[in-house]
Amino acid sequence: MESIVFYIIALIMVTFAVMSVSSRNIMRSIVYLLFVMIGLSGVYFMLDFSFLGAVQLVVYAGGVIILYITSIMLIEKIGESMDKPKLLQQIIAAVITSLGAGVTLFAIYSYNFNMVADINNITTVEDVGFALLNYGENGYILPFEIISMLLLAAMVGAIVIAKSGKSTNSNELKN
Amino acid sequence: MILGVSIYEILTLSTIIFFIGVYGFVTRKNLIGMLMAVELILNSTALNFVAINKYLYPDLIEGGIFSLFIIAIAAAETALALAIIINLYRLVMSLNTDNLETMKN
Amino acid sequence: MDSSYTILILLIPIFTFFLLGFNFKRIKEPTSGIIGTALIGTTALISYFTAFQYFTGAMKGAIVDGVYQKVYTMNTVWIEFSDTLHIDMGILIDPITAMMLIVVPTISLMANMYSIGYMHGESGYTRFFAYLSLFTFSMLGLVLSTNIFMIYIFWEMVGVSSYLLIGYYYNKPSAVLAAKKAFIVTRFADFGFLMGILMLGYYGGSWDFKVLSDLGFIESLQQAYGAVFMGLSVITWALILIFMGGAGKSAMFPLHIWLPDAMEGPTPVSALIHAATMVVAGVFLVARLFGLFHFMDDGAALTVVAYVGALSTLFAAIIAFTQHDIKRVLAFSTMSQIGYMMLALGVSGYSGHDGLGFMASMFHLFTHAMFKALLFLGAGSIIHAVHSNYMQDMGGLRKYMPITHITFLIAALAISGVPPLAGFWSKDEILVAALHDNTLIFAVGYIVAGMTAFYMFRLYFRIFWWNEPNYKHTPHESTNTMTIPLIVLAVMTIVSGFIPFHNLVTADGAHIETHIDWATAGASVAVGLVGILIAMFMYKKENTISKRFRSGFGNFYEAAFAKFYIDELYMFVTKKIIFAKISAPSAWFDRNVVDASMNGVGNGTVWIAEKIKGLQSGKVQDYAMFFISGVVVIAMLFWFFI
Amino acid sequence: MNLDTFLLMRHEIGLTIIVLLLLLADIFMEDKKKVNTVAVALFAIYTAIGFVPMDSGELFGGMFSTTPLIVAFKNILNVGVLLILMISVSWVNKKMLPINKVSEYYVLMVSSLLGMFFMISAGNFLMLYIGLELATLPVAALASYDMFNRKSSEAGIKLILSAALSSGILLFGISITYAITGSMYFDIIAGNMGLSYLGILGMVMVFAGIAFKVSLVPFHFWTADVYEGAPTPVTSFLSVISKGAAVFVLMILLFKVFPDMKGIWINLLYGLSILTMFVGNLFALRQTNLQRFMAFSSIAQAGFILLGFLSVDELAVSSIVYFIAIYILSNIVVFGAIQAVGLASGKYEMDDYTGLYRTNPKISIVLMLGLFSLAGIPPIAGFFGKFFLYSAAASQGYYMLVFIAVVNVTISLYYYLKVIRASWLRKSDDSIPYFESDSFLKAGVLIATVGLLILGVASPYYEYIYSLSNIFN
Amino acid sequence: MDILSLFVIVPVLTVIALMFTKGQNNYRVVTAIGSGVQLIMAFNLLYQFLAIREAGNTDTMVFMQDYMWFKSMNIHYAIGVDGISVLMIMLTSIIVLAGTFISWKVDDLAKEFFIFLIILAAGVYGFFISIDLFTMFVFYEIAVIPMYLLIGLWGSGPREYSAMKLTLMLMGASALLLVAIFGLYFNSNVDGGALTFNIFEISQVNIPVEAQKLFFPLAFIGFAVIGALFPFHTWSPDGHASAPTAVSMLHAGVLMKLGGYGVFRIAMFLMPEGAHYWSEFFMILAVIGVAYGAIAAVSQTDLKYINAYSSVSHLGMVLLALLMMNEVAWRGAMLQSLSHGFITSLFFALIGIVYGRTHTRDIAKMGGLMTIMPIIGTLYVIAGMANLGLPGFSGFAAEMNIFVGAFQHPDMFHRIITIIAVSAIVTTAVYMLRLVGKIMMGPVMEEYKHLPAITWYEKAGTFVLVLFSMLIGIFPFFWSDIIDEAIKPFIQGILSV
Repeated sequence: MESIVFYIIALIMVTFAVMSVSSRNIMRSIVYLLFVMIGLSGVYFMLDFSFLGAVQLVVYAGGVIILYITSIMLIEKIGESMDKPKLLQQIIAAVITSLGAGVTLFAIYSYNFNMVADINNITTVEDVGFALLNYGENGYILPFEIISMLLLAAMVGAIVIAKSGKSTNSNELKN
Repeated sequence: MILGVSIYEILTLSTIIFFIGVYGFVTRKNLIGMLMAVELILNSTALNFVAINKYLYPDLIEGGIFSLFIIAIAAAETALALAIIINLYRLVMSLNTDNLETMKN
Repeated sequence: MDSSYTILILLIPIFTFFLLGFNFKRIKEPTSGIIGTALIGTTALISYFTAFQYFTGAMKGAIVDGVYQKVYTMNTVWIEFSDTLHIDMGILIDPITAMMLIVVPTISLMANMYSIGYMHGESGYTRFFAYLSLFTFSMLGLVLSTNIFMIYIFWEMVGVSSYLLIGYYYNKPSAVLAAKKAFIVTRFADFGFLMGILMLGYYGGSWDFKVLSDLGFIESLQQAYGAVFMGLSVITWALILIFMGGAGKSAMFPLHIWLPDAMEGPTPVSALIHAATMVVAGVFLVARLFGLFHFMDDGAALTVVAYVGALSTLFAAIIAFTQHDIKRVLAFSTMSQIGYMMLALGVSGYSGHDGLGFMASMFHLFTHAMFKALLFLGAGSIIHAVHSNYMQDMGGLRKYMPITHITFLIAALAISGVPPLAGFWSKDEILVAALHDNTLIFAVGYIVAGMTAFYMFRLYFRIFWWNEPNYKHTPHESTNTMTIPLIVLAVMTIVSGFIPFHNLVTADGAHIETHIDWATAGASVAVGLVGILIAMFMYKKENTISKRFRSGFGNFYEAAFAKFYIDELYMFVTKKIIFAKISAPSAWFDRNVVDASMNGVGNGTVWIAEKIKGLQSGKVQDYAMFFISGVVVIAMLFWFFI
Repeated sequence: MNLDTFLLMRHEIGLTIIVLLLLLADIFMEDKKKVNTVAVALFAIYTAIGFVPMDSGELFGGMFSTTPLIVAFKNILNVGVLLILMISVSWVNKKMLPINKVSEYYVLMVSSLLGMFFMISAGNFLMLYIGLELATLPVAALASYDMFNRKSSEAGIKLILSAALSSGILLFGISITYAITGSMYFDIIAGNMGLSYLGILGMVMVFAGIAFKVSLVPFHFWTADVYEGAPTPVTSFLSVISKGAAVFVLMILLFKVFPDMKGIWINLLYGLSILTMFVGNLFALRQTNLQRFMAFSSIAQAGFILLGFLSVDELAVSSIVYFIAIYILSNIVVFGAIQAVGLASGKYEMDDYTGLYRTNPKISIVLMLGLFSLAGIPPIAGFFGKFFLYSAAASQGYYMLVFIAVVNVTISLYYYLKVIRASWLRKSDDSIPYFESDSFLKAGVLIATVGLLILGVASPYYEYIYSLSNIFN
Repeated sequence: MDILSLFVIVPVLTVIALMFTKGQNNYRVVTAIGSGVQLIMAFNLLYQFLAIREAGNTDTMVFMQDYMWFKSMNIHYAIGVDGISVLMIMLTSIIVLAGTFISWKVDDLAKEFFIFLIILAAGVYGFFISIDLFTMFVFYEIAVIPMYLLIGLWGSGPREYSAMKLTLMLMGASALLLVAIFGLYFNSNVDGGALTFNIFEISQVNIPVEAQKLFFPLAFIGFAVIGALFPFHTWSPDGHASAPTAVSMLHAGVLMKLGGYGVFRIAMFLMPEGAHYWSEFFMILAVIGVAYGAIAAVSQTDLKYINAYSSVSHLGMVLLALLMMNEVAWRGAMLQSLSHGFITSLFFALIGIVYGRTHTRDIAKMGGLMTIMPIIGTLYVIAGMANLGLPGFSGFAAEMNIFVGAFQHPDMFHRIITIIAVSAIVTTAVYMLRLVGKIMMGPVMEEYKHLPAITWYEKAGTFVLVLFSMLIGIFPFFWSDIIDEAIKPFIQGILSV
């Protein structure tokens, strides 16, 4: 039963992923991407990692996708369809990516994973929180702190880039 | 872990999504489109971590935490990238990558 | 008596050279000429003294048991290659050296003195005397050498002096060419010489003349080396190569081509270098190594010498018939006479009466030096007077230039072998020696004797009789500085035939008995007289006999006039083959193949760089494609390592 | 955990403080021009403190580790960044002061350095990844910092997109190592990878992720475009600091994390070093824009660095670290000169440098020394750096590779000489007129130049690094 | 301070002094003083060397100094000299001084010119005093690089191209050399000792024959390229043609000697088996260089090209002699190095002097200069004569040693090689006389009638070279004694194989 659900989700994800990267309408593309993300959070839920599933939903459905849409609206080209890539490029890309996928899958299947038959391994928020705030072995407080620096830096960067400064010299535009 | 589904299936899924992302990255002629392909790539790896964690090494939640960080960083990255894209758009009035070839060879 | 004063023979000329050479702007005419003459005169005196001491036995070790020895008055190692192989610098005196010590300074002194007047008004007056001193130094060094490498060294120096003197009128292209030609041709010959020296050194183990002329040593060499190539031993081949050097300097066929052109130099130079001294260096060299030449492989190398000499003498005589430039006639005459000397050496035995050829050759060398220098100086005097080298511009000069006329006549008679002049005695000995040894060579020598008389008197009559052309300036006799040498040499020409050479200069140093073989002598005098008479018949008065003869010989005449096209052959080989087919292609090859391939490496790199520039397309997508393919390909590649 | 051990993170703490202080300065200081001085001064103090000796140790359960070598390396990077900040000042003043983006520049650069430090000190893939991202993202912002310059924006977007892809691949690789070994701690992974198809794929993916930052062929394509478009100080930061840190990380990864795959990555490095040197050099040959030219030059240099890896011993470590130190100085000298000329005249093309020596001799001399150092001409330090790299390769018998490398040096000499040719050999009527740079820039370039002249000939520095280089136990 | 390091320090000090000098005249005075001091030092060294030998010191190398440099790799700054190095240093100092005088009138960027010239000299000195491979290599490159700027900046004709080609080819050669040095270094512990770059320590080690076979050609070519080994000589004509006078002098006179010296001191000495294994192959290349350089010189029309090809020929002789591997030939090689140094730099000085007046180097466009400039003309003839091996000049003594040495091998191969080499004396005569005949002799050309006479500094520069060429030519035994003694320890190694 679970497996069937998984396969359905997987099918949906793959389909929407393909549509997302091939649709020529950028808005639709974003929506397809959203479906993939939701599907992914579904997988997380199925893997008994509901916290991550929730995060995935919140961050992507609630954050990133909105960010994209906002950006596109800023650019005011919602309806415009994207240029179609050249056929040759598509073919080469398809060949290379399928080769890559094939190679990766071959590698995966050739490896004999030692699966642990632990069915009821539910990761709770508590577990996550404990791990994140632990500063010993397998504790993640340091990365957790650093990521704040990262977000700060990204924020500063994004702001400084996006905020419109006044150019003193219009000639510089030409460079 | 999902009953009846082995690690291989999940890894297959993530691999496929990953390479779909790569395909998108390679074929998209629109900057935002490429960025979305990147999202696919990053998310597929996040799925990898979680699946491996759950199926193979469930004692610790290293993979799960890792996925969390991936999501956070991907978001930051997206924000920054979009900022740059917007700035670029202001200069070029286009998102088409064909307009990004002033520097080559 | 201590003989170390002999070093002065070398030091004074080189000092003169530096004195004049370094101050050639400050010392003016005629001071430099006088200085040069005076110093060379001093050298000459010391040389005479040395020769006198040697021949009288006053020099320590000069005569042992009545045999003249090789005396080293000094010898010091200059470059040492091994214990036995080293280049020494020293002074060797033996009969032929002593003889040369008379010839060289005498002629040099005469040339110097003559030049004081002859070179009057030339821009490089001092330079000329400096060069002359350099030449004298080199030539004396050559004859005094104690080992063959030292000879080679001075051989080269002589070559350079000759080059400088031929090219004395360096603004004249023909002089420059002639100088160049002389140097290069002799240099080519020296290549053989050097190889010969190297072979001799390697296989013989010594370069020292005392060793090389030691009969026991020669015997051991003869036994040590069998035939290696064309039936001859390495030593013989070495000697042939050494003879090649000698042939080059002595203008033997086919290396003679430089000599006629060398007449571009001032006439005293022609007299000194290209008639009397330098050109006999080859003869001297063979004489110096006579023991080796004679004993190795039963004189195989000597046979070569004989035939080359015979060929040259005939060849030159034929050409001399046809030339109009009086200096060229004399040049070919010189070549012919040197051929005589070579021939004489070639037919000579080693000791006793068999060694007559050697003695005769040296004798002829001596006498020839005197009369040939006289002829050249006379020619110089004539040229000075009429401002032309060509006999067409001459005639009837006997009235204007009596001294020149008489001295020239004496010399011409001497070279024609008319007794009792010097040439008669030496030439006679040569013919006797040749008759003893080889009839063919004798025949050549005999014929050439007649031919010599003919062409010399052709010259004589054409210059001093014939009809007077219209001289622009009336010719007049030359100044005293020029006529005195003529007279001195004329006297020498008359008396030198009576020097008892057989007592002084022989191959083994011992006395030999000679007597005039009147059968041969009479025949040779007869043929000489016939030659003279024919010449008189043809050239005493202006007539057309010679023209008719000329047309009678037709192509042969043309060929002889063109020196049998040997020059053209050389020119063809050098210009058309060496320059055009080797050198220019080499230069081209260097630029367009070697260099181009080096450049090609660079250009190829740039070309590749240009071809691959498209990879960096400026598209992030393409970059990503490479990225992914890179990962996939690398991973797959290394799967093979498992 | 107490304060002493916490101070093992002295460098990182210092950087964090600087970031915060700079943000405060931005808020409270009216005269933005002074922010420059503050930033440089703060960083200088911090750099000086960094030289205080420090023990090795681990923090946060192995997440963070430090050794004297790492400290030394961080100090090298500190000095490099300090010099870059010094040569940035005039650019910031001229271009960024009018649009009021002064302090952010320093914040971003320092945060990026912070990311690198975490990356270097990482004991866990997560730290590595976060450090990598922290190092990359601010640089992407910096690359597009010159926001009215289209090239700058292009550079930024190309950098961030390529970086995202590469970090995706890196992550995939990490997930594979995680799948095989069950941990993300380096010491656990080490020796547990074994040899399998999957393991190799994972290793190659991780390698590619780092190689991207090192600009190894075929992961180098972004380099040229980004270097060309980015503002000069940012380019110099990218080319030396960013690359240097990445090389160090690559070294730690290969030597300490994947030692059991040595047989594979040795060959990989062998091949890639040849490829990288040739591609870098061949592309550099035909460049005319100096920044782009330097990009390919730096790719080629990365190829040389790989030679050092091959011996996998102390010599390898010391030669790499030493080379990076010298490479940093050389590149800073060159970029300093480019920056000075670019600011004074707005010219970045090689031809514009024609006759530079006659108008600006000092900058030409400095430029020449820098380029000679890059080309590896003694007695300038670059030669010694390269020499030890070759030694490392040769010590394992890779003579052929050394030969190829030296042939590449010859090729590289050609294009370095092209710049010198323009500035020294040629005359021009409209060469760049005499200009005077500001004192920060002068001082920065001068220090770097003096460093170049001293560091090679004076051996103690190398010996010091060598004494720290035992990382194999 | 040790007597040898001064040879590096004094030039460096000169450079520093130059940096702080102002004024056109002061530059050259400072340089002249600096190079004068070097000359004095060189002769002092020669004197001290002879004195120490006189006192019975028979060490291979004297005045040795050894400072640890990079301890971890056992790199030393190790210096020392034997007779050959002393002579080479003397040659260098003379040519540097002569070059300074010849460059008296350099006006464009004179300061820089002299600085680079002196740096070059410092590199050369350093090379000659080094007995550590690393040190040697460092100095080698220091000597090569200033050439680029010297030719490129002060040269003529296609100077940029020539300078680039020269630099790249020499650097490419040093690539091979570097590999060989590594090969020696990493094989220097096969007998159980420590890895070392020291030449004498390596010479004690039995480097495996296979390694020698591999690295000998690398070391040989590495050095021989700068010694103009065919077919890697093509940088030389172009480089010479474009170089300013003093640089041509230094280059042909000193820098190209690095090749023969290096081959002798490193390739031959450290890898005797390799030398024997490869000798015939390289002998063929060397003899091609000898013959071909001379032949190619015959049809050149540019003064400098003629001389450059002549150098190819003469230096081919050096390499050939080295490959003959016997004492006489080696002595000849060393003498030839010295001799060629003096003669060729004299030649280039004269070419510079002529070119400075006529502004052409095309021999077809010149003629009769002897009449106008008798001293220069005479010097030119002297140089020509010296070049074609006239006795009394150094070339003769050198070539005779080489020929006699080359003749010591009685097999057919060596014989043929020797004959070809000897034949070059004829070809040399051909091009030298052609050259002298064309430009110095012949009719006076109208446009050159008023060319100025030789100046004092030109005299100073050229006379000293003539003097030394004659000193070697007339007293070869003095020099060959010094050389013989130095060669002995080296020849023993190669003969014992």
